[in-house]
Amino acid sequence: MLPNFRERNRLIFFAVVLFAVVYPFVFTRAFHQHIMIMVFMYGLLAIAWDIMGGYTNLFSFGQSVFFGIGAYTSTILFLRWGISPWLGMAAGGCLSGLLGVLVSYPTSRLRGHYFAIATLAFLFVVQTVLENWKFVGGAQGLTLPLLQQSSLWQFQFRESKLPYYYIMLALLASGLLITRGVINSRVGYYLRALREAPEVAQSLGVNTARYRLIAIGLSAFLSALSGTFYAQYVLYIDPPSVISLGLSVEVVLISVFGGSGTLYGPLLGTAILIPLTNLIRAWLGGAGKGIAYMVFAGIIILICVLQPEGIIRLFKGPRKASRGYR
Amino acid sequence: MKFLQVNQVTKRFGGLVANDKISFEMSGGEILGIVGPNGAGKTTLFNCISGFYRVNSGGIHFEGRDITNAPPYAVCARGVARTFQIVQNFEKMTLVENIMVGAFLKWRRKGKAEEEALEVLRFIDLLDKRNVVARHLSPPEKRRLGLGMALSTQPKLLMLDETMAGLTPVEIDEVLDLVRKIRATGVGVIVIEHVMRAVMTISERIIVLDSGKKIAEGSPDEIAHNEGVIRAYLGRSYAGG
Amino acid sequence: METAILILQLIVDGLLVGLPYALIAIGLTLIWGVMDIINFAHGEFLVVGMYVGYWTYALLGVSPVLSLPVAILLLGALGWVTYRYAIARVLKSENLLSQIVVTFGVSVFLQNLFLFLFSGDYRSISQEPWIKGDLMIQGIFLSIPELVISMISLLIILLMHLFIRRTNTGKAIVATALDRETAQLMGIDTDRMNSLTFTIGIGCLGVAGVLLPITTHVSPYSGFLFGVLAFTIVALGGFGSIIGTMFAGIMVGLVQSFGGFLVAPAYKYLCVFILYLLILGIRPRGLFGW
Amino acid sequence: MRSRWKSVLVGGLIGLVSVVSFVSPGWSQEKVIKIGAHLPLSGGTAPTGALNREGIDLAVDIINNRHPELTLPLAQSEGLPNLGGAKIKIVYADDRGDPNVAMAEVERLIQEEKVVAIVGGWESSCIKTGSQVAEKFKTPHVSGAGSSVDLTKRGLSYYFRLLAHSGKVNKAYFDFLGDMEKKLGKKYGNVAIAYENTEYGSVFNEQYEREVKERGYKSVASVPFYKAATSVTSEVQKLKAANPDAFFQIGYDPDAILFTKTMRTFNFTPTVWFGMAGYTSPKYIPSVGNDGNGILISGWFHPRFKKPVTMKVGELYAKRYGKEMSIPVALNFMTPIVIAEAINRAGSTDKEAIRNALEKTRLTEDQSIMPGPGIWFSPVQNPPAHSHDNEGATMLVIQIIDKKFEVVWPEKYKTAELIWPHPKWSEK
Repeated sequence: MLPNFRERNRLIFFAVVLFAVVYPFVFTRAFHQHIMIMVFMYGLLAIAWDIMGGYTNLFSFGQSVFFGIGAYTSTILFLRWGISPWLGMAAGGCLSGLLGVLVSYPTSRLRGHYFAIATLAFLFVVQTVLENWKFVGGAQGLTLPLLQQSSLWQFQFRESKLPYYYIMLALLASGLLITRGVINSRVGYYLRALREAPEVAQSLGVNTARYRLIAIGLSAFLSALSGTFYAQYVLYIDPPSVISLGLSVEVVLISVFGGSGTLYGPLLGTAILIPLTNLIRAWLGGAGKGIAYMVFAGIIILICVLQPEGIIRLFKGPRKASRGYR
Repeated sequence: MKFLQVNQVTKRFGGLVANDKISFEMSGGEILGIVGPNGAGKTTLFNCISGFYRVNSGGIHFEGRDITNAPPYAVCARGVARTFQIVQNFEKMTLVENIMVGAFLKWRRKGKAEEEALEVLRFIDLLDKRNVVARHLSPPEKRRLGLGMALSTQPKLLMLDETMAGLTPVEIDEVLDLVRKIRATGVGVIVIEHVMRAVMTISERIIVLDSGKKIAEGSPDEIAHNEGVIRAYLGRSYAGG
Repeated sequence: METAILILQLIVDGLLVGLPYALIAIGLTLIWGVMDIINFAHGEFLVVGMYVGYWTYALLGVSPVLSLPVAILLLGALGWVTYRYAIARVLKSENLLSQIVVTFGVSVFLQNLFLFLFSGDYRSISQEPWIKGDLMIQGIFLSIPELVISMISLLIILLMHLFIRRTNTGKAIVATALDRETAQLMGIDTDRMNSLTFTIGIGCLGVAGVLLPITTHVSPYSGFLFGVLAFTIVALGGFGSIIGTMFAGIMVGLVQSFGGFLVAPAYKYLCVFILYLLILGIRPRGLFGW
Repeated sequence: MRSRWKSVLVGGLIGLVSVVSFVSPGWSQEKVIKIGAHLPLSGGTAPTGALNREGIDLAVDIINNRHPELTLPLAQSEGLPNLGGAKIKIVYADDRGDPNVAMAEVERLIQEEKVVAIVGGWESSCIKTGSQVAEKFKTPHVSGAGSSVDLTKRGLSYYFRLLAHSGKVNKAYFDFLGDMEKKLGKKYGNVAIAYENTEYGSVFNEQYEREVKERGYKSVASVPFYKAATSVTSEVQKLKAANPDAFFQIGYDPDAILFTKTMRTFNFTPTVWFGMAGYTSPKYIPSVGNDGNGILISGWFHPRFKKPVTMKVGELYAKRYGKEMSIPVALNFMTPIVIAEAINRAGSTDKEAIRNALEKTRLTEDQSIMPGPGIWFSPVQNPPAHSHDNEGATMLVIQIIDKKFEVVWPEKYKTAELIWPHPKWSEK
């Protein structure tokens, strides 16, 4: 039974990649392209969150802080010193990773809900500081100037969304490959080990504190990439829209809905939820009073109660291993 | 220099003194048994050596290097591996993955680590269940897996915490053979055990602990006839006769 | 003399803010202590109480105090239903993430249900018939509604403390919180304890909820800030300890009041969260937790 | 059995997603000119969004049908005469008061609904992203709200604003204060401000600080506060300790109400109390009752201010919605009229033609319900000068007297006598 199960997965994987590449030529309408770009952006965020939440049980609400640091770093470097957003993206990633590690070090020893609440407090602190820090535009936010013509180096395109589409797709793909590489390497095994039984892992030579920080650093780095993309895509960032609990929580929902602690779970979650919310908002939003989000929440509760492991488990098929012990 | 030197190790939990100035030494490749009634401080001593507890006073040296209060992963990296009294494996991972976590200490690449892991599984006779998820193992198999995980870090000293508890006589003999096989590869072993028959047959030397103090040390025969030991185990009245 | 009054005023402000915070956090501390579940919908359940209080005033023209029993029963029932149909099933799955997400789903659902039923309006009780007016004692300014709410909060907290410490059910709840397996061995039906804790925990939100619209406004989004503050108070006070939560609530109130005045009003909540992060670094188990 | 049921659920979910995304709402093509409007129809400012919508609907009714008694453009005719009586149709989109939702919704209106122009937006941050997208797709965007100066300082060529920006709002306050100081021969030197810590509030504060510096006042306290805070006790304590002569408070109705209640508790009474935004919302006076008396508001509009066309439109609104016209209704009311007039003058629905027509718009005082000499736009200039800002926009100073809004300044439009200084809490 085992071999064709892996065949089926590879087939699905290629079908998805093909669909993603061809999609903008089939759906030429900007609104549909916008939805897919959001799917990719949230996809990268969900994967990044899952490295911490799914693989290391460090459930965090801080994802939008890393996203925000990415957005703000590249924007300020571009506005104040004219540095290309690409370099800004890299710098934002490293800064976000560094900050993630520095701040998480004391709190990463904490378990479960303590760590979650600490990240909530951390999110609130960063948002309040940004709102009152004039250098970064304070509450007024930062507006990126509209360039006259598109330019890759300045990361801004006027006519169509295609460049944005493929850049975000590339970022998502690289995020996926990096994560897959890490998960299947020594680090991945150590993370899964320290998730289940930290003491046992320590007794086998795993420096649990260091590997938690590696997971946090990587997660922060990938989230910052999405942040820079968002800044260049919307050309206006202010604290509430970039560093908000709403964004953090949306990422958590997507990842858990799809199935956390797996590689493709978060992606599946994004592929279902992001189009759904956008369509419901476009369809009912105009007339409805937030019905869209009520439907969204209802589905989440249903999924949690029916399928606590997340949707992806539905497609995993029978348990990989046979039951050795009767 | 000595293989393992433990001198004047003291560990207090608030008022309770779990280990009171315990000292002993080990030369390489030896099987040392540690026995004593419940609450004598055996597992505490284990946790002090393996870095899970911080020692209040005294020192621990392994192969001449000071490992007092070193973090557990550093102690393991030095070559001191341990199993746990309450067996804990990585439930959601397969057997080979469980062993690989330890193997990664010596071999960075995934391929080499997997190879070594399969080797260890053959050694502990669980190779056929390599892709089984640890949760589905029987208790004795889980304990053997625990042993395998400790072995996979290629230790020079292996500390076994009640590996024989709750096993049938046949299973106990299997474990004893395993320990002898390990000993044959030059690895030093410390065994904490309640099953007197097992510890008596396997150990070359035995230390007896009672309420935190070392009350006796010697060969299994000396210990069996030692006044203090009997009193500690069987209570005041018996010792009189 | 001037600064003495000012300090006294800030202390009073801190208490008047801190005690209601503590009352809100009581339910959370019990639920968290007993079931190890983050109840993300805690803020939204409070908003249910606030709307009950507001609509009693707006539709019937009477003081929300009259709606106290209704609010407590309604919220208790809501808590029981949430536990029975959502939490209990997810608890069995031991999947930490689903346990967190399910209460979060409830919070988003409730928020948008309020929006659908009552629109995004900010509503507050302006002409409260009974509890109104202000006091001035030796230079200290007090608003009577805030005073009344704080006193009621204190009363309920002490009642809860006695319930937990003195009654059998209370002790059973504590036992379940301390060690679920042993509690089961002692013949305690831990599932009933769970649903009881949820019912009581959410029920006592009714008390705070009903009275709050007198001093502040209620909107579908009011739950967020109260929720986050309650999390912090419980994490600071240590899980499951009623008295610990009370002191933590008062401390948060004082930090908000002094921080707001001495540092800057914009940073009043910031001071609370920075304090929390500092204490967490030193004593992860919280100040009074058991 | 259970797992089969679950895959059916998910299959159904994916099916729903794919079907829905291809069905695009297309209406039959009778003579209709579609204009898009993005407003906060859900979220925190939903009630104000709904009021905006009522104003726009009323304006469209006036354009599409004959209203001989009104001097507004296109009121006499049915629809747009130069385009064969084509009717205006508004397509609403809910931006939830969230800038990046506004961006997506405006794009959807332009690309999907194929609207020829965009009106609306309430929060400055939503208008900022909405107008940026409109600029990208070369679609005229006319906003009646959004007082932040930044909106017209970006040199955009497709964005037009009717509202006097917060620079003019502040100027009106200080002009009024200057008049009072001359009339009473007293100096109110110490000023303080409490502003909502958002884009709207901090831009307002910047203008305020510039006016204070230029006119030589002394700012004794500047207190940003957390929007929709649960309590403003420490804010009021800080302000009371500073003891200002003139106090400015900028924030939406929840904070306006909270500040009023807390100031009453701590018996804090500045000589002059200026309020913004929240104080004009219909929720404010019912919530605070007499406590609001004496507050001065720099308003863009007042339903009963002495202008014939405004009074008549006020009656029309009252007949249709059964309540008095409020500021959120009036602000975006003129936007569809300005666009329709431009389209009619351009004689075409080509976006570029509409843009050029808007640049040459010249409405007289009687052709607009807003105060001031009429509506015409400054040319596109590079920042910091303002592009497409309504030069004709002026402010009124309104005071809450006996729980009603009365115009007290400028003298020309006065509807009641000014109360001075701000009454003690005991007297209210």
